[in-house]
Amino acid sequence: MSLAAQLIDLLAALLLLMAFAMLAQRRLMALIGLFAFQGALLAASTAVVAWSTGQAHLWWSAGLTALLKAVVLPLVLRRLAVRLAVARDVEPLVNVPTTLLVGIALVVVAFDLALPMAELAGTITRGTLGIAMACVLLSLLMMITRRRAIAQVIGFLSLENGLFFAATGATYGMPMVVELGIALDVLVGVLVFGIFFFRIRETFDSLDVEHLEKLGDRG
Amino acid sequence: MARDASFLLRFAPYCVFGCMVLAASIVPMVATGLPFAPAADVIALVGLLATARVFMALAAMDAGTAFGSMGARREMLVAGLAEPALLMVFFMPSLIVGSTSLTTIVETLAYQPFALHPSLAFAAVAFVMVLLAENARIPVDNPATHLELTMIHEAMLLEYSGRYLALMEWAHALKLMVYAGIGIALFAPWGVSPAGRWDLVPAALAALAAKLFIGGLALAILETVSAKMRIFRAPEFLGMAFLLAVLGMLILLLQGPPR
Amino acid sequence: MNALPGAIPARLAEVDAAGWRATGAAVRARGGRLLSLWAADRRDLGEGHVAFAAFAGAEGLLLLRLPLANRDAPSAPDLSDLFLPAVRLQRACTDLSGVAFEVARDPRPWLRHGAWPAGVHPLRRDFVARQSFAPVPDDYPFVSVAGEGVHEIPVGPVHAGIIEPGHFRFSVLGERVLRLEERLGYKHKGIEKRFETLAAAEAHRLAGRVSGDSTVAVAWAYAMALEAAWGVQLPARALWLRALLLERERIANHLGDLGMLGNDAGLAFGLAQFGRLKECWLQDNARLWCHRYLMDAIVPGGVGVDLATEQHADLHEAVTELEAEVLELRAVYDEHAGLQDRFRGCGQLSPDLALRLGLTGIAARASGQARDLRVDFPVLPWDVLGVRACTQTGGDVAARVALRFDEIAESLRLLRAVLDDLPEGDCRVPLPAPRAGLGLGWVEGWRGEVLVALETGADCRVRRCHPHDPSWQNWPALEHAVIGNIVPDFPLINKSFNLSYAGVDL
Amino acid sequence: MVFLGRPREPGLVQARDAGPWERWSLAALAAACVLLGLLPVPVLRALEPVAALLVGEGIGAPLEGGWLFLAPVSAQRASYSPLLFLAVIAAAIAGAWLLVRHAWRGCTRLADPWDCGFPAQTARMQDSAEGFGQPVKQIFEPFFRIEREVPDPFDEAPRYAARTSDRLWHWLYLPVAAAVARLSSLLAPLQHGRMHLYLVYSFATLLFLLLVIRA
Repeated sequence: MSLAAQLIDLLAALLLLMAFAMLAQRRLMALIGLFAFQGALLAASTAVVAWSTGQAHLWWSAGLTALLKAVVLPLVLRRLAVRLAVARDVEPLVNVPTTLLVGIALVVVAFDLALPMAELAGTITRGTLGIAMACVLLSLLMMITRRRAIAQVIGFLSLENGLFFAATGATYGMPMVVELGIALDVLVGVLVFGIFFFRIRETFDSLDVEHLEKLGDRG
Repeated sequence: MARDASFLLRFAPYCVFGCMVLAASIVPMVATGLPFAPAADVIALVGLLATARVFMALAAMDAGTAFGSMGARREMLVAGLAEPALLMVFFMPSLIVGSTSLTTIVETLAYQPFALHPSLAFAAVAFVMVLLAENARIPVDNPATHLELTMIHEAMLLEYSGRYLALMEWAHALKLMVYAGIGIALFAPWGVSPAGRWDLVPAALAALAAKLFIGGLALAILETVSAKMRIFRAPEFLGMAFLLAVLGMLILLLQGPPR
Repeated sequence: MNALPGAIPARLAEVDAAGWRATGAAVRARGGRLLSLWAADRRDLGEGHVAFAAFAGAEGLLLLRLPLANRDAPSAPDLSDLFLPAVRLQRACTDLSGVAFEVARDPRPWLRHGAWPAGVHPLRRDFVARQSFAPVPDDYPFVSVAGEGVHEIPVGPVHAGIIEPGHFRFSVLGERVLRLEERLGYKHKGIEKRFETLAAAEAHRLAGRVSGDSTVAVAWAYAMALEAAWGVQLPARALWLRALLLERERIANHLGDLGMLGNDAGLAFGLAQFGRLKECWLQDNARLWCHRYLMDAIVPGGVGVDLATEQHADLHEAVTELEAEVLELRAVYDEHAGLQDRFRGCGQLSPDLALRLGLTGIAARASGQARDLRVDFPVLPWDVLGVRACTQTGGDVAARVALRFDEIAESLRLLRAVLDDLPEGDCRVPLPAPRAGLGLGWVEGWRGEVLVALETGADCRVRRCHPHDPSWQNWPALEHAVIGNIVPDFPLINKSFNLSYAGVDL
Repeated sequence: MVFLGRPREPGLVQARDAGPWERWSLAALAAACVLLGLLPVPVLRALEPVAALLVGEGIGAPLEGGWLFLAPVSAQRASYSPLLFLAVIAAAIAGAWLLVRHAWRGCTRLADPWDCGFPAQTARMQDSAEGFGQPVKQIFEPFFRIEREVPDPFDEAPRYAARTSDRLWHWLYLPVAAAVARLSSLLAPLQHGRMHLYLVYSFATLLFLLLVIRA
């Protein structure tokens, strides 16, 4: 097994670890920190793929990921959290061990799903597809279990991380144009979310998404 | 020594100390091929540590004070959760190497060509968590506390004095050493001298000293920056350790062995 | 009803037994609180025993005076159904002065631990302080919680750490606390009896030693009471310097508490940092006022040591330095996940309960009760300084920690203001000739409001002095705050209140 | 669970220890456990024919290491030697004891246990079985249905009561039991208690089964 593949495996495992850590994290600020770290890991894994396969555009992609996901987005989120005065909030979580157990089950499911796909993929990093899938599922789980809107956005972004990792791992990345498009999309998405937060807050004086459920009743 | 206590209170320190000495003699820290090593593998080692703990808890309850049984109650709570996590951690290198004998694990991991084991990283994190919990270190217990109501390990030693206390404390220090030794053997086995190579022993000793120094430093930093958690967070903490170990195992099984 | 002399608004009313309860009910109906309750023996003056009760209301202090008819077995109506703090105050009063309270809820002794037999009352004038008694068996009946599997953990009076003695009886089930019962009184020293042997102009030294951590507050309250009784007018500079000392004491104690709270949550870093800050602060005290805890810095008639102008710059610098460091440490405390996890939701006291229990001081302000003498009755110098009230609504340990940080910031601001605008003039005036009189002193110490009621005799001596520590009000709150928590959280909750044992055992 | 050996309730003053026969039966079980732990190989050997009969294959290999070592795969990979293990533990304990004897002579002073300076210790201060198990119960609280009656600090005579029941019991067993009860109440008319009718049932069933088998 080449060093590159081993490194990818390690980074993939760490990525999964981050996904679990985010699932268990109560505090928003720490959550944002974990998200930044996940972004950095993603950038590193892209860089390793770029290095081992010698594809120049992947270097760009790695750089972009590092800049956007490890620096810009966490900073934006941090400022949002501070401005919305939810920085010190503690997320009310449903029973952490139970969530994590569900998470483990999801990992198994993800690997089971990824197995046939991984057989088809001829890349050096076959085992990582399962992990990428698991990351996606875990991010979804995180979005389900969270109550604060900002934590759900982090879940959404981490979901995007998982997809991106699947792309680099399985197909050596997408064409540059697509990647740029996605990156911009995410940025715009976060901006929209940012505005959205302020609107929710103005209306309900809280960022608890449970308030949104009442909207239906009002008609 | 408490007046009402039975022989258990006197016997327990020797028993705990004996168990720890034996445990220390099984873990290969400097060289492999230790005389007692074939007697027990990692699973028996866990059993050995559990024996020591049971005697300690029994002795704590023996004196019959409210604090002793309080300490025993909490110790059993922590231990009951730490043990499965510890076993899980042990299974991982065992799966990689295909043996539960510490000697074999060390020999295989130390002398095989370099390979990254992602799952070992998970096991290492889980192991550190178990180590903190089992050795009454800060996030779970405060070894320096003098608040009667918060302590776990100290509460059990409340009735001891003199030589018995010395033995208990010595055994406790040995336990930390054993854990450090296990950690080194599983996750950083480089530099351990193979059986029968006496010439490599000094180098191995130096390597051990260096590793222990780094480990001690890391432990000190970890303890300084973290606060003690609420006692009912401990199950969550150890549950996390267990899940991490399981996750590592899953990754090992699903990523497949290093190709 | 006639007004009492002194800066603080206070009135005295003499009532009979029916008026005692009726006034109490009226005070309660108007949102007032019971501050303190004590009795004095006036049989040597040809009267009987007299019971006093001090209430705090929106207009200021109200002191009730109730002459008791029976000279040997006096009894007064019970107030404990109106004001919860009255329970222990009445029990202590029964032990010390032998005043029985009719239909009192709790007839158990409070301060009498078997050191003297029942029927002996140390605060009566005919009690000889030098006599000693054979110890009587002390079988104090604790309230036991019925139910299967409930057991008790006796903690104290001798604790493993270096803290004051007090016995805590936990009724627990495993780690779950079902009930906590405190038993204090281990530090009963007979301070009130000792006051009666001292010259009124000298007794501020004893007052300053009632509770070592609030020496400025109690000494100031004593001086205020004496100055009120003797009609002394203080120069402005003296009052400003007293304010400076009081805020320094507040900061020193808050710094120490924050460090200990960090330590009790297992964060040794906090103890080390705050310990260093407090030590530097205390060393400044020692350098400028010759005592680390500022004992004897306040004397009746002014302050003992004046502040030289060249020392202003030093103090300014220390304030600026401390402000920066505390801000930094506050960020560390706020961001520390493990610490916040311990603090939040721990030892919660709801504002309603705080009101019902009649809490004072930081414990009340952390539970949403905006109650601060410096704000509510802004006498000189507080009116000029313009104190801002700090409150938190959480009522948990986190709120009490945050409140301490807020108060440190506010006190530092006040210190700066004092240093900038310190009036010129004398810092001490001579006392007039002693005369008989009654005076009250009421000061917002760091822990809460300290009340000293002083009665001077026609000779130079103190006739009766009753120093009241805010811990009287706040100790019972601890029994409520701990419910629903687990045993190992108790030290943290206890520390977050940091109540005085010495101040209530007297 | 009893600590200090003092009764917690007045009714337990007359409690006495179990008789020798009751104790003996428990002791025998415990001894069997110890024996199994110490001498697994002979036991396994004795069991092997049974396993071979059931599974079709014996354990084989582990038993070849002699009766002292249990090596499920090979001594290299995993081994366990209980007797040696016990001997070493015993030696270590004895060694520790001798060492202490050698290093320190003197008698142990007996004193009262630590009481925090509050000498009036009562039987209520003993830990109770419920108390000892409470932490574990609290961890698994989501799985139980616990109804608690928690005393208020203002109570003059506080009392605590808790009723624990299994959630599964309520969700699964009770509905099933209710269903069964309903079903059997439907069948109740069949039971009238006359002996020959029951015989008729048996006979009919037998006949039915025979017919089924034949078909």
